[in-house]
Amino acid sequence: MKKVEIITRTFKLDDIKAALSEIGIKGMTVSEVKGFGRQGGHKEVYRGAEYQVDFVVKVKIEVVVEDARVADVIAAASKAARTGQVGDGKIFVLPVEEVVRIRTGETGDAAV
Amino acid sequence: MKKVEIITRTFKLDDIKAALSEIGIKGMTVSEVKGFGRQGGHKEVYRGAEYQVDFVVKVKIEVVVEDARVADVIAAASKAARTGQVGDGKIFVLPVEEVVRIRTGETGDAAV
Amino acid sequence: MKKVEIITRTFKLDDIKAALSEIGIKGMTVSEVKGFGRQGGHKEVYRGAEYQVDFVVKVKIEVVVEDARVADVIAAASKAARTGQVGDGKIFVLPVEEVVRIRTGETGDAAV
Amino acid sequence: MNAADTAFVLISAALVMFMTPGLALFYGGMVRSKNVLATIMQSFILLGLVSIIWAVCGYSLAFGTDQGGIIGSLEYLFLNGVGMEAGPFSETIPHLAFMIFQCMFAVITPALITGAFAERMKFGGFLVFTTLWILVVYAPMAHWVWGKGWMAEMGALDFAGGAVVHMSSAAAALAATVVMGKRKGHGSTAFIPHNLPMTVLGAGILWFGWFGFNAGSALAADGFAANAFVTTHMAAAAAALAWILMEKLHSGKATTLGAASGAVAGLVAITPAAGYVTVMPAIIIGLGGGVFCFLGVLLKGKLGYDDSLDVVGVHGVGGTWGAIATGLFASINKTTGLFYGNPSQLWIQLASVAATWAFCFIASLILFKLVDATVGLRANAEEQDRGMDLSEHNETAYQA
Amino acid sequence: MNAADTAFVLISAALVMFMTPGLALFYGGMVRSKNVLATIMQSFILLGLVSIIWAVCGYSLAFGTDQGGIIGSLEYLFLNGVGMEAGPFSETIPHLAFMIFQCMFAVITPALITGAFAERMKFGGFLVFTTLWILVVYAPMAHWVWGKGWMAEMGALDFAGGAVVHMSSAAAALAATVVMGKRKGHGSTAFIPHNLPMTVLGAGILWFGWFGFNAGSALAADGFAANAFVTTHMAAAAAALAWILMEKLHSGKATTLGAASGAVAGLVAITPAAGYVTVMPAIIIGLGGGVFCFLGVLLKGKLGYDDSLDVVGVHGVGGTWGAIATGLFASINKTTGLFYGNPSQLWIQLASVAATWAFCFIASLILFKLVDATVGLRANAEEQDRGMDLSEHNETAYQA
Amino acid sequence: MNAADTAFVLISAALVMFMTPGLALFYGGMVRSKNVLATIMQSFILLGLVSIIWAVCGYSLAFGTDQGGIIGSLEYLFLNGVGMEAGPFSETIPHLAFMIFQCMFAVITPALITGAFAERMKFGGFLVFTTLWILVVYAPMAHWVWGKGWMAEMGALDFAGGAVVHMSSAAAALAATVVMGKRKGHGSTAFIPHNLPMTVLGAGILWFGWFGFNAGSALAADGFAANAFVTTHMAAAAAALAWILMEKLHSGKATTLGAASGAVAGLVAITPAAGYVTVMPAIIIGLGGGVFCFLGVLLKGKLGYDDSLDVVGVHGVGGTWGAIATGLFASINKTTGLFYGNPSQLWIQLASVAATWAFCFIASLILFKLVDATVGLRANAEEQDRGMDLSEHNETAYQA
Ligand SMILES: Nc1ncnc2c1ncn2[C@@H]1O[C@H](COP(=O)(O)OP(=O)(O)O)[C@@H](O)[C@H]1O
Ligand SMILES: Nc1ncnc2c1ncn2[C@@H]1O[C@H](COP(=O)(O)OP(=O)(O)O)[C@@H](O)[C@H]1O
Ligand SMILES: Nc1ncnc2c1ncn2[C@@H]1O[C@H](COP(=O)(O)OP(=O)(O)O)[C@@H](O)[C@H]1O
Repeated sequence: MKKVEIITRTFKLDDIKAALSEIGIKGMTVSEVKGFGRQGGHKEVYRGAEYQVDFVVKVKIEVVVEDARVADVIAAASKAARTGQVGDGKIFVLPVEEVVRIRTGETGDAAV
Repeated sequence: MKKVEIITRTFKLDDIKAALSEIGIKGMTVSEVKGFGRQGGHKEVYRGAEYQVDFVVKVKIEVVVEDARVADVIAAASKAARTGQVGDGKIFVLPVEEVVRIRTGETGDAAV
Repeated sequence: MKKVEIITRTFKLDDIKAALSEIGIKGMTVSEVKGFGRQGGHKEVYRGAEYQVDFVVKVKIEVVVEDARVADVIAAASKAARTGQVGDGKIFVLPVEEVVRIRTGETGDAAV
Repeated sequence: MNAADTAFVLISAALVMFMTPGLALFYGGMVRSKNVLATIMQSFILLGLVSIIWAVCGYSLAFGTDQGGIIGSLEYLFLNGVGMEAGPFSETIPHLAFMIFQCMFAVITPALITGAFAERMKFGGFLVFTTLWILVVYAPMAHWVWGKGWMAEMGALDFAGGAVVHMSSAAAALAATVVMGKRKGHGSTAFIPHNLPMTVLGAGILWFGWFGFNAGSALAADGFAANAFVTTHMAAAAAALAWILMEKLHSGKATTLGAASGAVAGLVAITPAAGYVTVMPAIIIGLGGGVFCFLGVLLKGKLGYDDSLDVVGVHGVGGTWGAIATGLFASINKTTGLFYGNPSQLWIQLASVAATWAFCFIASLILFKLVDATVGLRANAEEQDRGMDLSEHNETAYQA
Repeated sequence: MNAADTAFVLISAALVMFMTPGLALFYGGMVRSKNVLATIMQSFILLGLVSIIWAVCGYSLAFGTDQGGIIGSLEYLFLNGVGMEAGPFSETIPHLAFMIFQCMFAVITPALITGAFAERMKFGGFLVFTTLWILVVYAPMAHWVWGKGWMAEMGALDFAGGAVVHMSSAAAALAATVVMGKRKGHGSTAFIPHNLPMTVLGAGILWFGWFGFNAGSALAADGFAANAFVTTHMAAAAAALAWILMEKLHSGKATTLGAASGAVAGLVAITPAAGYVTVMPAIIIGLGGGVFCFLGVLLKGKLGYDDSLDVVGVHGVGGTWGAIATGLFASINKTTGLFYGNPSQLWIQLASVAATWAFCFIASLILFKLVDATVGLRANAEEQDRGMDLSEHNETAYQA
Repeated sequence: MNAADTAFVLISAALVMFMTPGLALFYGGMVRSKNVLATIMQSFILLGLVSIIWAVCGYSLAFGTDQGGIIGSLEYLFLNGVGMEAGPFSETIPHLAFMIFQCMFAVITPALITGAFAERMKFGGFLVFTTLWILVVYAPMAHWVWGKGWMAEMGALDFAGGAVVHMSSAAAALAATVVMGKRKGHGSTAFIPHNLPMTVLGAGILWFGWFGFNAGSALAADGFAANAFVTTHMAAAAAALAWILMEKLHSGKATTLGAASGAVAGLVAITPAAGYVTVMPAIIIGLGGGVFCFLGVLLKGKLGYDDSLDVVGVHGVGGTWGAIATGLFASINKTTGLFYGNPSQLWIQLASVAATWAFCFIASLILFKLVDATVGLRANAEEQDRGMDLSEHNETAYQA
């Protein structure tokens, strides 16, 4: 099992969710993060004082899948998330050694 | 060392924390996430327009522990989190190669 | 590739970001988390009722880097984050099997 | 008819109207974020529901010609005969102005009750209960005290609603906790206010509007109005200080929620007395309000019932103390209390307190039981977990 | 001159002023959090911009001596001759008091329009458009109806601004949606309100301020003011109930946003009628306002245009219904409507409705096109993605 | 005695009271979320603390019979002799009404100071400082200007508190920054407002309440009140525009915080002049207020002191400009300024400005030093890191 972490633009979440659904992914976990990267940030001004805000709000999508499906997930998510502009984000794949479904106690492939 | 990630219902946080304390876990890190899964979401209505909200607010608990304690953590957390209804969530176990306690520079088992 | 997760005090974020920039790290992802640990929490009082709040707000910084740079990252982040008081937090290193830059499709070292 | 008095009472009515959204925020800030809309809604919608009931028959029941001391006649049904000329309750303002000023009191009173069953009340049951309560409890109470009913005849003093507004709603609140039981998680979960700036804003609006409530109750822009205005302000001030002093002694720190709660406690306590006492007694009444209501709120923890937002502790204790204090300190506006040589006033006040609590508690209890058995009152555990905003209204208060 | 009327109108002007920040919150709560400041700003800054335009020439154009029924003279340019003595529009209050009371109406009217183009309007274009609109649309409309212009001559009844305020802004809103098109993501993204307690607070402030708007329009603290106060309140109450009842029937649950929207719909509907009808007709007008505006908002979904915050559905439908209802129910203040034996009043009302929509829509459309072609109106897709707060104002509303 | 004036002053007092919660929100939105309650508390609790001090002896010190131009007598201790009849400062309203109207000014003035030391002040020290400051600084200032003291004798004009309220609080603010130093992280951390809609709401409430502040200061519902109402509104409007224009020139974009700040700057600037100038000069005063206060705030960045929320930049600069402008533009209400042929008025104004700054700065400095040395003023670095809400009040403002 692998965990695929997709860090990308927030407004792409719905598209990615749809793309993953289409290839049969049934579950995922999403959180709001702040990203620092090449994309740069923006300027904010409060009472004449300028602040450079470096981070950009991004969304992080975590999907745990069987090893065999990792490539599909990467392909589907990349396609849905790509705009071609700096800031499209990254996909990281991490090994997962065990998965448990709390409700049933099932483990392994049966649990995702 | 392993990282155990528990994704479950928010109102179970206190119970899980207590259960893990009981088996001697001294630290954990918690974040609020949105989960998509079998549980389904809910309907919201604003000025007559209906929106299907797919995600459910969940809590993610991350605990890094020695390899030997993983089974205990899974058992304790599963027990505390289980309601038997769809949406109880998942537990993922990931390998951790190094742990450092920032304050002291200790590493490995001594650091968690 | 490794993922270095740094969990530490929120007000150290800027310092750590600067320290990592200095050693050439170009990207990272940050989220707000609640930490439970040795540091303990605080008391809150609402209309005479006292509540013990166990968690402390912490920041989690995730940096994916080439294996060779892990030690540098740990050293830089530790130095920037250390106050010497309980609650300085932890650094975890996890293996990463694949990295993709969504914008270009680049993978591996070229993608971070 | 007098244009100045009319202007004063109309603006006062607007101020009292503003208290209901203020209360919605005061309460809304104290619940968990998943219940804030449902809590706000239970106040806000009463501006709709109670106003219409008031126009249809509530006003007539309360202020129609007295029928044996018990209730008003039906002569003002649908506000028939309530017009631009002066009415029987004030010679200097249009009857419509008096009616609408009173309407705002009828709106906020049942809104006060909602603090007791916050985070677990079903909306349908709430609407039915409130409709019945206005007719069965509020209209009679208003009639007895202000509509020339038996309490007025007896000589009970209640300038702006210690009994009609505060004790009555607190008695209903107590009945609610008896019938509805505790919120899911009571005793194990921490019920921490989700937005205290919202609560302080609500308290600020309440304090502001209370000038209309109390000074407006003089029904004229005169020295009595000025006196009621000042006593109101000073009692609130004293109570805010008293409450945070109690906090300092009790747990070491003054809190913002304490200052806001104390101010409201002081405003409650001075309400029955505002037009009958001078400023220094008002400060004493305020100090008492802060201290007694703080203790009243603590008592809840001891007794273990779940009055979510302390309606009994604040409005019950404060209203009762204010009614008694009126019997002690009354000295102006043709009244005298115990400390000014008239012990009988104190007995009258005590009698009216006892009667108000007894009547309002029992009547409310019956109404709650009735609605519980028919329409239903209490959200189940799962609905409470999801939050009342989603369960009852299909809405979420905040989006990131 | 009469001090009571002066006090009443000045306080009323303050109440109407307060409606603009109230509207800012009402609208601000309904947009996404990345657009809340820009939305608030478009109301708040009009307290600055329109007030100054009003002092410089707007007041004179609206209320200067009538020039052929079309426009006022320039005699009051820079408020020259508008002083502490009574003016031509009221004998009992200073001319300055009348001027500033009217100023507050001029401020809030273009603020109402902003709901239509929320989340996609550029700030510069907005300022230019509004400046032109006040001079080209609002000042003439105010003159025609209240400044002894042709609509007044024709006998059209508009007590506090059904045509001048609500239909005019709704017609401009409709023109805005035509010229500006939809927000990015319309149809695919969910545009969910980011902070509904903020919206309810805004609605509460609007309701509170509306007493100044409608009762203050009597320009005297008399029985007519009391009547307008009561009709205003009762219509809002009835409409809040009607709206949530429609919701219950339509999607199964009453919502807090529905209660707030309904209240505003009722306030809109009663505005032209407040001083001409009695209480029971006001309740009927309110019920109609709630039902029709709810349906008007639903219609938007069917027709597919993007009136972000339902200016047309609420102010257009409500204002139109109110103007017609005035022709049906008018019975006091020397007026009579169809149901009181004067069918011609209904025709006059219908004519004024048609003329108002036609003039305001066409003139606004031309102004929008003009500004679009010169300064520019619409933020591009990337700016909308970042949010108008950052794109237009370099600010972020909330920090964790 | 006159009921209309009484109604007007009482409602005005209520409006001024509402400014203090408004200020709490205005300031509260500008701090970081961990300090919002402590900031709100420092305004809110003064409704308690200062009101009681005012009743006990503050009012008497300020408005008791003049003692050598310096201070009032103790005749009104505990409000003894302040009753329902007219007092020495106004023939047409109850003495109590005058007293409570003035009380509200005494409450908000020290609340203004709190912006200077926000995010680092200990609550205990704050209470002690404020108590002393009301007695040692505010009461004398109020006496000198409005209580027939030496500044009044000298002929200094200060209609509603340019010196008494704004310069005095700004001088104390400056002293605070000297004694207390900077917040932890000043210069390295970004201190970004955590909730700007809250700040705009606060500004809206301040603007609304300011009508009571300035028009109410006429103490009668007459043409002067109408004039003050209009000058107040127009100055705020002009200043809001001026401020955002400066922003546009300075950093390219107008901001919402700028519009809100500008409005407050204009309100400050017109305060001393409101009853003495006509409308067009008021607009000029407003424009000046917007420009000068914007520059004043920028200056802080240059000088490097840490006046957290710009009390000096807004109230100091605005109040001073307003006092001088009064000497330039005064023309009504039996006054004349330089531009109307009376250069001596300008000298008087300059003298009163200098005296106010000198006295208030030095006296405040001494008081801060005194409290610092005894009770303590400044939260340590760790407390500032946790946030003042937790450190000082055991509370958290928001829960998810
Ligand atoms: N080395 C890294 N480790 C963790 N997160 C990263 C790393 N590099 C980039 N990110 C995340 O990816 C986001 C996009 O990266 P950025 O460099 O801006 O653009 P791009 O991915 O198009 O090159 C960042 O905002 C950050 O959240
Ligand atoms: N494949 C997955 N990868 C990551 N998170 C998942 C995955 N499947 C489920 N989850 C998380 O677990 C939560 C519960 O899953 P769900 O399918 O609703 O119920 P259950 O775990 O009872 O089968 C989801 O809301 C989501 O946060
Ligand atoms: N075993 C663990 N797994 C995951 N997170 C942990 C663990 N132990 C500690 N943490 C995180 O590190 C933070 C700091 O830990 P704490 O024990 O308070 O201090 P220190 O790191 O100085 O020993 C905690 O608040 C928590 O977020």
